[in-house]
Amino acid sequence: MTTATSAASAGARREGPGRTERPRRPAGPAPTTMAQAINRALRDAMAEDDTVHVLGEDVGALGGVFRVTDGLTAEFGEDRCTDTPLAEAGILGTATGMAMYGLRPVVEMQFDAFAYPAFEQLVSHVARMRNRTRGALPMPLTIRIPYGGGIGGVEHHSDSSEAYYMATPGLHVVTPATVADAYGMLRRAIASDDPVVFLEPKRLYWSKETLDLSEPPRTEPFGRAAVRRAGTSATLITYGPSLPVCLEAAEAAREEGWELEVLDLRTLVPFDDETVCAAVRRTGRAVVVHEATGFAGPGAEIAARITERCFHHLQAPVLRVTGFDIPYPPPMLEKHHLPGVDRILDAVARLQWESQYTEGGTP
Amino acid sequence: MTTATSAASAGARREGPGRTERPRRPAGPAPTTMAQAINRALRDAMAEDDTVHVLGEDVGALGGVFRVTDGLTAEFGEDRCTDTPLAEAGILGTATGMAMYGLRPVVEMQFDAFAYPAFEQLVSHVARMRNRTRGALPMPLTIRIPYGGGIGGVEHHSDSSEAYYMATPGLHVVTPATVADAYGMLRRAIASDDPVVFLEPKRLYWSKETLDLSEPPRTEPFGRAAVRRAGTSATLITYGPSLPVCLEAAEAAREEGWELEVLDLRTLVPFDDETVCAAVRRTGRAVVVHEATGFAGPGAEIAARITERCFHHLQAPVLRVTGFDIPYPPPMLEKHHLPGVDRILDAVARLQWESQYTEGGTP
Amino acid sequence: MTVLEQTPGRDDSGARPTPTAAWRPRTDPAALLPDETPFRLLGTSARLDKERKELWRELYRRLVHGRRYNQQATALTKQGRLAVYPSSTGQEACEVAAALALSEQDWLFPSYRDTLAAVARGLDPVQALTLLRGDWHTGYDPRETRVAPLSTPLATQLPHAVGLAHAARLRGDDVVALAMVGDGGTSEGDFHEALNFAAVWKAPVVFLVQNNGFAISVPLAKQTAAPSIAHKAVGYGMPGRLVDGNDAPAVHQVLAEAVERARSGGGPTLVEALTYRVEAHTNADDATRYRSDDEVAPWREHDPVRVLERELRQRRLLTDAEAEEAAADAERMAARLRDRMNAEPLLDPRDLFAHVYAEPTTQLREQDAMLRAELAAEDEPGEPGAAGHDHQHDQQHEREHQHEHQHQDQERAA
Amino acid sequence: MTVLEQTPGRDDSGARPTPTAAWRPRTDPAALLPDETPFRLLGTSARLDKERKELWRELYRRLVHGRRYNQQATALTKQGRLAVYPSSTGQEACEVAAALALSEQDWLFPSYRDTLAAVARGLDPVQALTLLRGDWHTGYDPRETRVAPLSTPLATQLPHAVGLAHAARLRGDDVVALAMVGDGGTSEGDFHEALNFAAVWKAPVVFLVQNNGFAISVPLAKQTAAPSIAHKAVGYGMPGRLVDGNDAPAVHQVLAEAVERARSGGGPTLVEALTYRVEAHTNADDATRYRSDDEVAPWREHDPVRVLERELRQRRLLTDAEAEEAAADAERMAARLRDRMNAEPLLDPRDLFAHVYAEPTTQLREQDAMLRAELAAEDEPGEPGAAGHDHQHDQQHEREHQHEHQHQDQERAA
Ligand SMILES: Cc1ncc(C[n+]2csc(CCOP(=O)(O)OP(=O)(O)O)c2C)c(N)n1
Ligand SMILES: Cc1ncc(C[n+]2csc(CCOP(=O)(O)OP(=O)(O)O)c2C)c(N)n1
Ligand SMILES: [Mg+2]
Ligand SMILES: [Mg+2]
Repeated sequence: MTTATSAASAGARREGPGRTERPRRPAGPAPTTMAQAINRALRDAMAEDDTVHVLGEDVGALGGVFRVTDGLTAEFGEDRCTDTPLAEAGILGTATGMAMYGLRPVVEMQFDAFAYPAFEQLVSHVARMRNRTRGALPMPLTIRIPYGGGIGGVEHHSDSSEAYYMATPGLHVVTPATVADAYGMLRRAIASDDPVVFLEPKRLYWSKETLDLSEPPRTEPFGRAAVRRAGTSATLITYGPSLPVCLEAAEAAREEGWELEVLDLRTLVPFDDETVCAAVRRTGRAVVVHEATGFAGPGAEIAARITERCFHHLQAPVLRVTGFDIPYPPPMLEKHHLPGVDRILDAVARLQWESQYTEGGTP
Repeated sequence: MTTATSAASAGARREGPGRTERPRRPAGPAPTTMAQAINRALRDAMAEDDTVHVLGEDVGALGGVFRVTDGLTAEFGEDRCTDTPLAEAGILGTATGMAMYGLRPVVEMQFDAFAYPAFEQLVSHVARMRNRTRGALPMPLTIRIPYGGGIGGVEHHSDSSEAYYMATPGLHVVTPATVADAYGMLRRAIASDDPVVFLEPKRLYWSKETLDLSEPPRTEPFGRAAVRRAGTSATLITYGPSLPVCLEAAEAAREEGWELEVLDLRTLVPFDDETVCAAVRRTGRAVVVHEATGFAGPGAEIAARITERCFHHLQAPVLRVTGFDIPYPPPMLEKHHLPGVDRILDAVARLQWESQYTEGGTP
Repeated sequence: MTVLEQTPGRDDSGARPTPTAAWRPRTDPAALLPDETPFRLLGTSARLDKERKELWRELYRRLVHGRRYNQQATALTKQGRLAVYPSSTGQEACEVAAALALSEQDWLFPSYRDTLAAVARGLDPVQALTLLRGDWHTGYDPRETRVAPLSTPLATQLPHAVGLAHAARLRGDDVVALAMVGDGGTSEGDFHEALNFAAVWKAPVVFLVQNNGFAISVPLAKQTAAPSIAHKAVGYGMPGRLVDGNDAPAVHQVLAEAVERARSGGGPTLVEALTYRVEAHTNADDATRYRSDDEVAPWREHDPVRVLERELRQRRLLTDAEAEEAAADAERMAARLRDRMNAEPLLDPRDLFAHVYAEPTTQLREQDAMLRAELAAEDEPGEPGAAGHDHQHDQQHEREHQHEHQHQDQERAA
Repeated sequence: MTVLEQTPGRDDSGARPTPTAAWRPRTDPAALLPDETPFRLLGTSARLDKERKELWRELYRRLVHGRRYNQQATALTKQGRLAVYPSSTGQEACEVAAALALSEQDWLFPSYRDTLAAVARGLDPVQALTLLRGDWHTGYDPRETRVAPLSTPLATQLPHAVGLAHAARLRGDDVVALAMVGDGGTSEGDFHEALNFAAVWKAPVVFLVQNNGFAISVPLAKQTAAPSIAHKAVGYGMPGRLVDGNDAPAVHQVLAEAVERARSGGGPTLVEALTYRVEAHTNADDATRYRSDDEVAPWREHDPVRVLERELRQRRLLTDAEAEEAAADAERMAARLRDRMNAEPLLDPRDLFAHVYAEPTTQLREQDAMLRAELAAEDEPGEPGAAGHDHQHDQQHEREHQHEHQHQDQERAA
């Protein structure tokens, strides 16, 4: 092979067994944004496993429009982190072929709504490849999608599309709400032999935590929710971009005399029935909070399955605080659409507290 | 314009105002299949309104793979019923442009899974066009999609994809379960100024009813569920292909001493909260039945909103009998996947009948 | 166009008909291929009649206007008056020529970068910028203005243009649609499907690809290996034309010919205009990450306004006074635009629900009522609890604003 | 391939560099255009060396085998042993040549119509037919056989082929991917995106379009207005080749050259094979609705098996005995296939859950347990209530079966 392209490939290709030299890490704890943590997770995964390839629009020299892939092409070469032609079905379709050959592609969709052109490849192939071949063709593919609103983006840049992916068997659907999880869950996603839709809350990209990435945080397997705040009055169930809002609401609720528990689902598929049900059985009241539209949204499944499993522990129906059932609004109106502290507290207030006293207190 | 194509168009084009000559109808009642009723609805709509255009793959000479568009090209010409190139995004995208110009396109997607390539056009444009232009560009577009399983189809020919459409604000999502509704609801869909996803249950295409189409059945506006069977013990809530299964289950349930009410939702968006809640309040127990996969499926929304609205009337949680959370199985295994009479009766049996006696009977 | 099923031909030996002999090219590919060098008028010895002279002078005035518009819009992003602006600086010849090539009744299908084309067509700039200002998705009535909504999802507007043009033709109306897309957008499946439908239907459409060398950071060489984008036309059976996109008279002529061809039933044309995105992708982009100033420099030389001005002066078609008047006129437009954009737009939150459906569903009515109640409660300062919540609310907004300011290099649009 | 940003050229006057002069065609389009007439070997005076002679004889035996396979599979649909069969009768030359053009380590990406290509590659026919039999989606191990799953969603397999070939090249492996698609499939966006990625990446892929004149009922003239499908290649910067798809040696040669080109780093090729779908789309289709027998007749003459046999006999490369032996061999294959397909496949309902994820989720484990309980209850005839339910169950199935039989003209697959 004598073409320019393949010469470049050869340069970046592993010469033999062994590991690519590891990027130097800052020793010890340091303030890290979620975008940086994701970048680090990609770098570490690429360094440890030379079958990990990053593909997408502008992921190379630019480092992605959110700078999440910053430096990867410089470090690993264009064949490992590749600026593709501008075609999402093509990106996911070729990544599927790469996964069929045994690579672990990590695909970036530039924004939520720009993943829709790849919908057929996702639903008809990626999600089903393992199943249709009885396990012969696993799909160790990660699809990173920046999602959600709150950043003042114009049309088509703020969709919360998780319901589509949740309704597609064969996919894992996960979304970090903390910087540590962003790192740990992405590492897990890339290591998974199944396709993972990895939803990155855009408006948390610049949230900061102090992390020690020289000792990468260990994460549990997918399917474990985390209690982010203890509380006894009621449980707020949320994920991704709405976690900080729920924590804030829980603080505010103390003024009203409520101690709210806050649960971060972390993975929507698989779903952690155990942790969720245990929490709801403890408090007897629950509110699901997310940005996505409510009708047939993620909260529908969450509320339905809680009710199926914890019916007699519920003092009130599980309520939902979600985006309205409308196309995502223009930036100047988005504040009215997004679930905020007020709406969460209003919902908590509607959890039939009177009946508690007449019918006999929380368990 | 002197090309062959445009000559053909000119021939089929309306010469002046007035109506295309009406096809002769059989006078009086006659046995009619659902496929025939849909065909008749298309013909009648095209005859009454020359802005109605049918587009799709094989809708012309072949009359569609299910023969639903049989005879339309012969009667109205190729410009009114058009065999398009094979590209679903192109079909829906050009239909969108036609609707922008004021036509009423009726698009056929050949099978459920083959609507996925058009997903971006549907979600990012069709569903939002009216909203993004503050009403200046309505989308009087009907998207017919044969859906569901039970016909022995190979991979990708049996998906129940309604959850995707329900989760997309701006679309109406409707699905007939009876022959009369197939006619009446399609007429309404075509007359609607909003985009309607019209889901046709494949396995009911050959179900028959005796209809008098010389007096076309009047239908109510979208958003009205129908009680298909009266009953007092519990309510089965269903739609489309699962209606006959539910009716059969209700018959079988009499042996066990249950009188089941059966509700046909007919339109999933908008949702008929009033009828559904009234029914559930009457019986105090409900089971939602559909073919689509359960997790984040249509039943999740239905169960969640019933619980929100009728919590204190419920003697048991709303249960769901649905397809498993798996890619649609191969034909020889589909019987194990589809909700059948047994599974419905099992669910009814789990509606906590004992508690009825200890906590105080059905209302 | 002969089609295989009608004309079984003869095989090599001439002895007996075989079907494959019928499969000759169904149209002559030679006629569809673009010329090897882009079409140009500036710098050539083209003779100008009176009408042409007036056209070139008109193009000049509009280019000056367009350039000033681009500068003003960019300035408005710095003042926070626009959420984002994808500038067409350096591409004004394409934008202006596209608008001028169309008649009143024709339709324009712009992308996010083409607000200038809309403005050159006569749209109120404030309305054209509504999307990018962030107060609503589309600021004008597409039917009234015959300008489709600015399309953000790439290439998705192309099938719309085909469908609309096809519909108009079926109705016997004289309407041509001109659809604009970037070089990057040609990689999308929708580009392919739209061109194919257009050619099969002989729809009166013109596709204008502004090849400005980049899709955000990705250069053309990573986008396609084709000899040129115009060469894609032959694969659909339509002619491809290549034009110097910074030569306004040339772009205008090529587009006018393509529009005329479409209007007279000749079917669609693919036009590739070779130009360059002189600014970053948007104000939020940082172009230094992927290209050097050296690369941009020659394009600043081959600037569409400059090259036209130079030529007009050489040909003695432009006086100093006229140039000054054009500049002054542009300045007035800019000042007006600035003033109007400085006024806070009037927003009604209930618009959220007003246009989702022709008639709002029960569900939306409930949600509308909820929002109304919330807004009413906020307006009543005495309402117990509301103050506390408002406080939280404000804090939250403040935090979000900080995020935005800290991270201006984020990509917020298109 | 020169790219614009590196070579600002000179303008017409030669006086000063301008960027547009740099935009010359980046590859020579002439080299990419297909010949005007399809490439053929049969009926020409092509000289055959020993190896070629053996190849032609081998092709013949495989065509005979392939034809018999098609007939047998169609017969199996009538006996209800296959859910559906999209026959490649009349297209055997393409199917067989595709298989033979590949080396052991190469990958084949077939569509639903290409089980014969898979079988010609050495796949067990029962495994190849698993999808169409309805017992599982894919009946073989794609990695072991290097045959990708049969693709039903049109053109979606093309980007897979590109990705796999690209991956292999990045890993330094000598692997070519050959992807098959129909004329109708070329209208899909995925076709466009796949070819574009392949050309930009110089991936070792060969795209074989079997232009059999129809996409179900839709003739080519409604599918594209292009001079030929092979002409689409130039728009991606890859060569397009046109070949008589019923001339097995010609198809083989064109594909072998394309495979060799891909293998040696020359990048992708688009091959259009002109053939004809002699049978209906599938056994469930009724072709009389959209074409006449007159149209089919010449193609029955230009049959790939016949024309090769005639030529071999003319060239004295085939004896009666050899022809009979080939037929007998095919007959044995058919009998074996029939017998094996008559055996009921062994199905385990719990397979429904086994391969959805590497590890089933808690949710799937619960559902699996539920199904197991149901199946156990069905097996226990004494279980109260179960009998009644089973009865219902049976009734329901019977009704469904009636539907299927009443409506055999329904389209059940592909
Ligand atoms: C379907 C889709 N994918 C991705 C994007 C994000 N995006 C916006 S502009 C852009 C680059 C477009 O390049 P080009 O088509 O050349 O147009 P230009 O911006 O140069 O005018 C990208 C990738 C989008 N808007 N739509
Ligand atoms: C995405 C998609 N749309 C529609 C179909 C339904 N369908 C199956 S085969 C077919 C025609 C295909 O024609 P062509 O590509 O020419 O292949 P051929 O059947 O002639 O081999 C259609 C429309 C499909 N399988 N996939
Ligand atoms: Mg560009
Ligand atoms: Mg075909």
